[in-house]
Amino acid sequence: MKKTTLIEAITQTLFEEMERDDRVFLIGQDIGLYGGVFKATKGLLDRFGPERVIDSPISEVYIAGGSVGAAMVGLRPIPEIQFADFITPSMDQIIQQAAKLRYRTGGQWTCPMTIRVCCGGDVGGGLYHSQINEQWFFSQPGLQVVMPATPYDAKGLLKSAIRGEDPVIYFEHKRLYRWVKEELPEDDFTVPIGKAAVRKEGDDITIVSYGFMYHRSIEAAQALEKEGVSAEVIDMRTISPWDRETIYESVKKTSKVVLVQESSKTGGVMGEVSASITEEMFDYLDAPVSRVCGLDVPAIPFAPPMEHFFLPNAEKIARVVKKVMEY
Amino acid sequence: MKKTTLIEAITQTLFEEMERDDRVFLIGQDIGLYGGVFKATKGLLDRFGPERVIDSPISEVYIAGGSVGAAMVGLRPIPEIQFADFITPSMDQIIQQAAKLRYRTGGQWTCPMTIRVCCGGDVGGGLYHSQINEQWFFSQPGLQVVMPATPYDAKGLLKSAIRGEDPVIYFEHKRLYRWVKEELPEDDFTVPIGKAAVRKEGDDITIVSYGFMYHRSIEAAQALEKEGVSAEVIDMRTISPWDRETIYESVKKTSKVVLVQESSKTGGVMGEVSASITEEMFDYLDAPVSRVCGLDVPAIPFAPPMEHFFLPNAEKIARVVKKVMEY
Amino acid sequence: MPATKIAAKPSLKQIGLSKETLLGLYTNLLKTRMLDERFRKLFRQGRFAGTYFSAVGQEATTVGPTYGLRDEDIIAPSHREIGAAVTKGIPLVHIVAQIYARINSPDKGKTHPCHYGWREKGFISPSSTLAGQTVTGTGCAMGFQIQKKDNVVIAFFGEGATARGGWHEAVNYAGIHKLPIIYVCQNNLWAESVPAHRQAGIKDFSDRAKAYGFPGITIDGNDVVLVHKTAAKAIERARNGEGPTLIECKTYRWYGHSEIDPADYRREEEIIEWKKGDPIARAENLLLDLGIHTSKKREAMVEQINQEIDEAVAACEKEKYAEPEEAYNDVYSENFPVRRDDY
Amino acid sequence: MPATKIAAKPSLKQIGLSKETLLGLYTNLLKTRMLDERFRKLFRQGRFAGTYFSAVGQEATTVGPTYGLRDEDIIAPSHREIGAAVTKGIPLVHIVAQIYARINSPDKGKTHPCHYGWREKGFISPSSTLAGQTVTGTGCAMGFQIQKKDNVVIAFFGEGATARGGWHEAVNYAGIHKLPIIYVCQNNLWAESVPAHRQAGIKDFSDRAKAYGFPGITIDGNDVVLVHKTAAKAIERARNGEGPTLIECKTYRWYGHSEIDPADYRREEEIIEWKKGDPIARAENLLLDLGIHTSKKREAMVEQINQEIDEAVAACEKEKYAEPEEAYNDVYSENFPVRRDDY
Ligand SMILES: Cc1ncc(C[n+]2csc(CCOP(=O)(O)OP(=O)(O)O)c2C)c(N)n1
Ligand SMILES: Cc1ncc(C[n+]2csc(CCOP(=O)(O)OP(=O)(O)O)c2C)c(N)n1
Ligand SMILES: [Mg+2]
Ligand SMILES: [Mg+2]
Repeated sequence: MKKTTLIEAITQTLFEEMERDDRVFLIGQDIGLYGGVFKATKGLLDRFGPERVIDSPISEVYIAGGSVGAAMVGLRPIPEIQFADFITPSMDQIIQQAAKLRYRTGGQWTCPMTIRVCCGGDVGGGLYHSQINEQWFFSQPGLQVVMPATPYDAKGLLKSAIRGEDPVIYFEHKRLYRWVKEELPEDDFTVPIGKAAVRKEGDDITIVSYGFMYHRSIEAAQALEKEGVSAEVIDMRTISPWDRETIYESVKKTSKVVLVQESSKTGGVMGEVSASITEEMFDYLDAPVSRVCGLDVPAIPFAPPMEHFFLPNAEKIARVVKKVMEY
Repeated sequence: MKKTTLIEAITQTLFEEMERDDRVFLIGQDIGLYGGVFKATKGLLDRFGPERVIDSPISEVYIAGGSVGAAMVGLRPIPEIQFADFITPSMDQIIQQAAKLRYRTGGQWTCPMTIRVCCGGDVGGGLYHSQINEQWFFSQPGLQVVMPATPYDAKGLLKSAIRGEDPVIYFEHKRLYRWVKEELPEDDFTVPIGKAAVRKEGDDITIVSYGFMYHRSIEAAQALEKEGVSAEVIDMRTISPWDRETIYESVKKTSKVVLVQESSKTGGVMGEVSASITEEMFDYLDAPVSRVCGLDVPAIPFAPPMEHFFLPNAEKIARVVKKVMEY
Repeated sequence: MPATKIAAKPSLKQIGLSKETLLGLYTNLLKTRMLDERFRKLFRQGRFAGTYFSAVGQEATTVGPTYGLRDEDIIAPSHREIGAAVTKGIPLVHIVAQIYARINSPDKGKTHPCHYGWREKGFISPSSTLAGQTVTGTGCAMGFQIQKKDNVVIAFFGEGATARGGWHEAVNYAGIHKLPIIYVCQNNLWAESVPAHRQAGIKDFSDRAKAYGFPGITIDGNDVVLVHKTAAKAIERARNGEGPTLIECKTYRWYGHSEIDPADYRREEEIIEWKKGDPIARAENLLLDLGIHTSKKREAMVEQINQEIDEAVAACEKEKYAEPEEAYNDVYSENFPVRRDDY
Repeated sequence: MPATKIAAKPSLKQIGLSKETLLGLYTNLLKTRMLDERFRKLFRQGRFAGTYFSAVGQEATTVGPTYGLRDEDIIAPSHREIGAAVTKGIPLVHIVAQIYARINSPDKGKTHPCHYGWREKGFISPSSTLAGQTVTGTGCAMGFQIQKKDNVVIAFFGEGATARGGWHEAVNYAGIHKLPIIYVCQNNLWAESVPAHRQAGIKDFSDRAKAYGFPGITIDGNDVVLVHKTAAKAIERARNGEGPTLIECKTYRWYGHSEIDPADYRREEEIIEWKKGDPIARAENLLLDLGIHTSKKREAMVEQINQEIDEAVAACEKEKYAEPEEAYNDVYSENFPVRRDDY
């Protein structure tokens, strides 16, 4: 059977969901005629017309906030932010409107919308085309945040997001768009929001990550296997609300944890994961919960040597795992 | 000697620094004629004129971003964001410009500016007049973030921020404006950015917090003292870059830690503090690092019973401390 | 209430509105004014928490556009739209309950006073971020357009809020797509303590529409007939797919920005001058001149409204606040419980 | 290069610019064009990483306003201002080094191609957030005003960027305070794949100035003389404290949005039509007609520029990237070391 790339899985899903539910529409820069800067929305304008595939002006505030309004009157908007670096102007609408709408109206109004955000480094994007910024949304109750690492999850999570009743930030790591491929079932399927996946079982140590870093983690785990270290690898998939149970179960088994995150260390998602593990699973821990993260610098620098230095990779992960194993 | 409130300390400092250095100027909503919605800038327009005390339009993007530009040509702007709830529109300029200016220009340009942000709950402000949102800035290298809990620190940190060479987010907790008072030295003094304060020594457990929560923590510690628990209380003062040394020293002594934070738990500053302690001080820990935080809901609700339920207080802190002590 | 007499007696035909409409507008004006003054009094008595933003003096700018809208049409308000809340038909007891933050408020006490909202009547409970609802309201209009409905949105905001970037992005978008929305700028000359000329380099805020390619018009915002007719025309345009209109209503708030603001940044004469143009008195005199109203009828109306307000206030004062645990509700849809800690 | 001949021969006096200025403008145009075409070629050869945003076809809109500025005046650019970089006097080797992200680039390779910046010449290394420098650039102008300096700022942006909220907030502020800034909108009819009429409900983007109370003017952006003279007048106004001007230059980018964009969303005829109005050829013909230029001189100039470019490219290709650890520098001032982990 034909293998589907992560970006193809996204395009397929948009087709299917727009076909299924005419409340679904897209709005974003260059998503129509151009089919998106990475071609994720290719063909959709032709199929669904300019009223459901809207090429917006360069107005990130409106792309996010206008979608909130459309959701309020019964639609299912899928706004696209072209690069996560340009989501900062949308923060006001995402944080103050989307995340708080249900709450501030006492549940009268809801905001079922899926903000697609293209993100991530290792693509030579430099300071302003490599950001993720997931931690801002992670720390905002009322929002859900997902980041698929595989085509299957890309499709399944996107369907769940579109069909759900809550605002979801759906991060698409551009490094993965065409790099990961797999066969997908013909039938309709979803992947539930809020559930992590144990991708590889192991007994000695648990490695937790998401998105691009999941792939670096599994590479590390495979290398470690040869050196006799049996690592369990968990892909969080959903960043918020995150799946404590699955991670805790693994910790019970391995008693050792390494957390991997592409974004800068300080204030990142894995800080919370680590803190929660310590708080709730202290008795099970045999070694300090350790993290491998992006550098604590303002963003991913452009020149290739600096970019690679910034990013976690399999070697760095393996080194930290071994340090923890030796603890 | 006369006691100075926290807000008076701020006003005094602005006077002194504007007197000392004519590169310093203020820009913000209602800061001139009106003297600020809490009167923090009272009298400054009269003294320094409308070119150095600028009543801005309702333009949070410009207040922050225009200040970056002014800093680039040699000034020392002190923009004010009237409520932290309204800093979301400024995020783009703070994150993409202020925090990255030095980095992206290879050090050619710097951004010495101090963004004063009025923040915090327990004042009946509801969803949109109680926010802090410090975690967003905490997770952005290139920014410095401070939050004084005392008039002395309010003055000393503000001076350091204004005189420094980096962009600083200076959080003023409105609950503390008129509540805390103390005598201040006549002479010029500063409090260094990046240094925490051990406010109360203790042997049994370390309580770490900042801002308004420092006061709730010390209340708890005093109550605990009577029950025979000797708590060391640390006021972080600077949130970024945070003072790991001081906290680690205390952990070495007490081996038990409770972290207190007003903002929602998930993704908050104390997650990082906890994770770092675990990562670097694991051997010293006798109990799980535990947190007392605001609820994981979209913001502080308005009705008084819900607001109080949201916020950590001395009783909640004491209960968690005792739980950790019994561990 | 003082009022300026109009020289020549007008006729209903000249006015171009039915008796019923004129009385409807007037009733809503009066009700809004009385409710607003009552809230001010109750706030001073410490009967509810938080703060209160009075719109006394500005009633015609919110009642005028709102009167006659359909239930499914949407109001995207800011903080000074009590007149729109009353006119759109949010039950009085909900309005009072919102101010009192009681459990019987549609928001269950979650958000702060003057943030009225009731979905049944298409009234958005606003965020406090100025022009926030200009953006989401424009999105509602985009939604109506996509759904091919002939509903409209009225987005209200102060002149100060037009300086916000989000305002620009939304209004620009509406201009491109000819969305069914009416932007009503309540220009009360001040944004808190900052005068309009420090908010923009223009005199008439309707000039902003020139940047977006749709009509902008500046009118006397204290003339409820003019406001209603101007808005009605814009609403018709919008329903017909002809796009948005920006209506700037020049008006004035009589009191402080909120009840804790002494508003001493304004000259006394300015206030006196504007009070002379009281929109309620003007409407009343018009009705008297038209012979469709009498001072006796007025007394009866006042009495009746007072009674309604008394009852609503009494009902709300008896109500409880929601239980503290209510704070955990309305975060996500059912399947996603909130993380809880037991402290 | 093709060119349209002008009927009647003009005189220097009619033009109203000195021979020196005309030659200066022309030299910068030519240099910009040649450098830009070289970068396109080098990119296709894979000689540098990232991407490249060509401004071929738009040179007059950036060279014109920049020519004659003082070193302390500031350019707040976007991504298509190679012409301003060349004209403001960033050394060629710095420009090339920036594109190559080498250690000898002023940014040490930290930010991505086409983000030129050199403080000595008042050229801001931009963020990629569109209209970002409209905001910070306006702040620079505010700084000059506070310092009572008579320097000016020129902020460049595409027509697409004017839809951004930050753009509005900045320009509105400049209007209130009459800041010394010139806003130059390079309207090249497209924002990536989206045509101008989907970016705004207006035809002339200079109409946006009407919302802010200062002059806006739309001109032929491929006529370097007109662009330079219009900008010079605006610069003088600004230096005299008379406030900002918005100049919309209608122009066209010949190639894709970036070098990886086939730009197949545009009609072939549109491209051909615009190429006929090539700003370099037009300037050249003018100079020939004025008798201050010859094709022989041109050849010499081309040769000389080519040689300069060759040298700069050779120098940069020999240079190294900064060491990986350079990533840790320039985060804070000296006293604040970055948190490091040893993985
Ligand atoms: C984004 C944002 N910034 C600041 C505030 C604080 N604030 C509340 S009302 C107000 C003045 C509003 O002026 P205007 O828009 O003219 O409305 P008015 O109060 O005059 O009705 C300000 C600054 C806010 N609510 N939102
Ligand atoms: C805030 C923001 N949103 C989106 C982008 C991605 N982007 C880069 S250039 C561009 C089009 C810009 O159009 P215009 O302003 O007309 O300039 P031009 O490219 O035509 O010179 C877009 C959408 C960006 N850089 N910044
Ligand atoms: Mg106003
Ligand atoms: Mg363009």
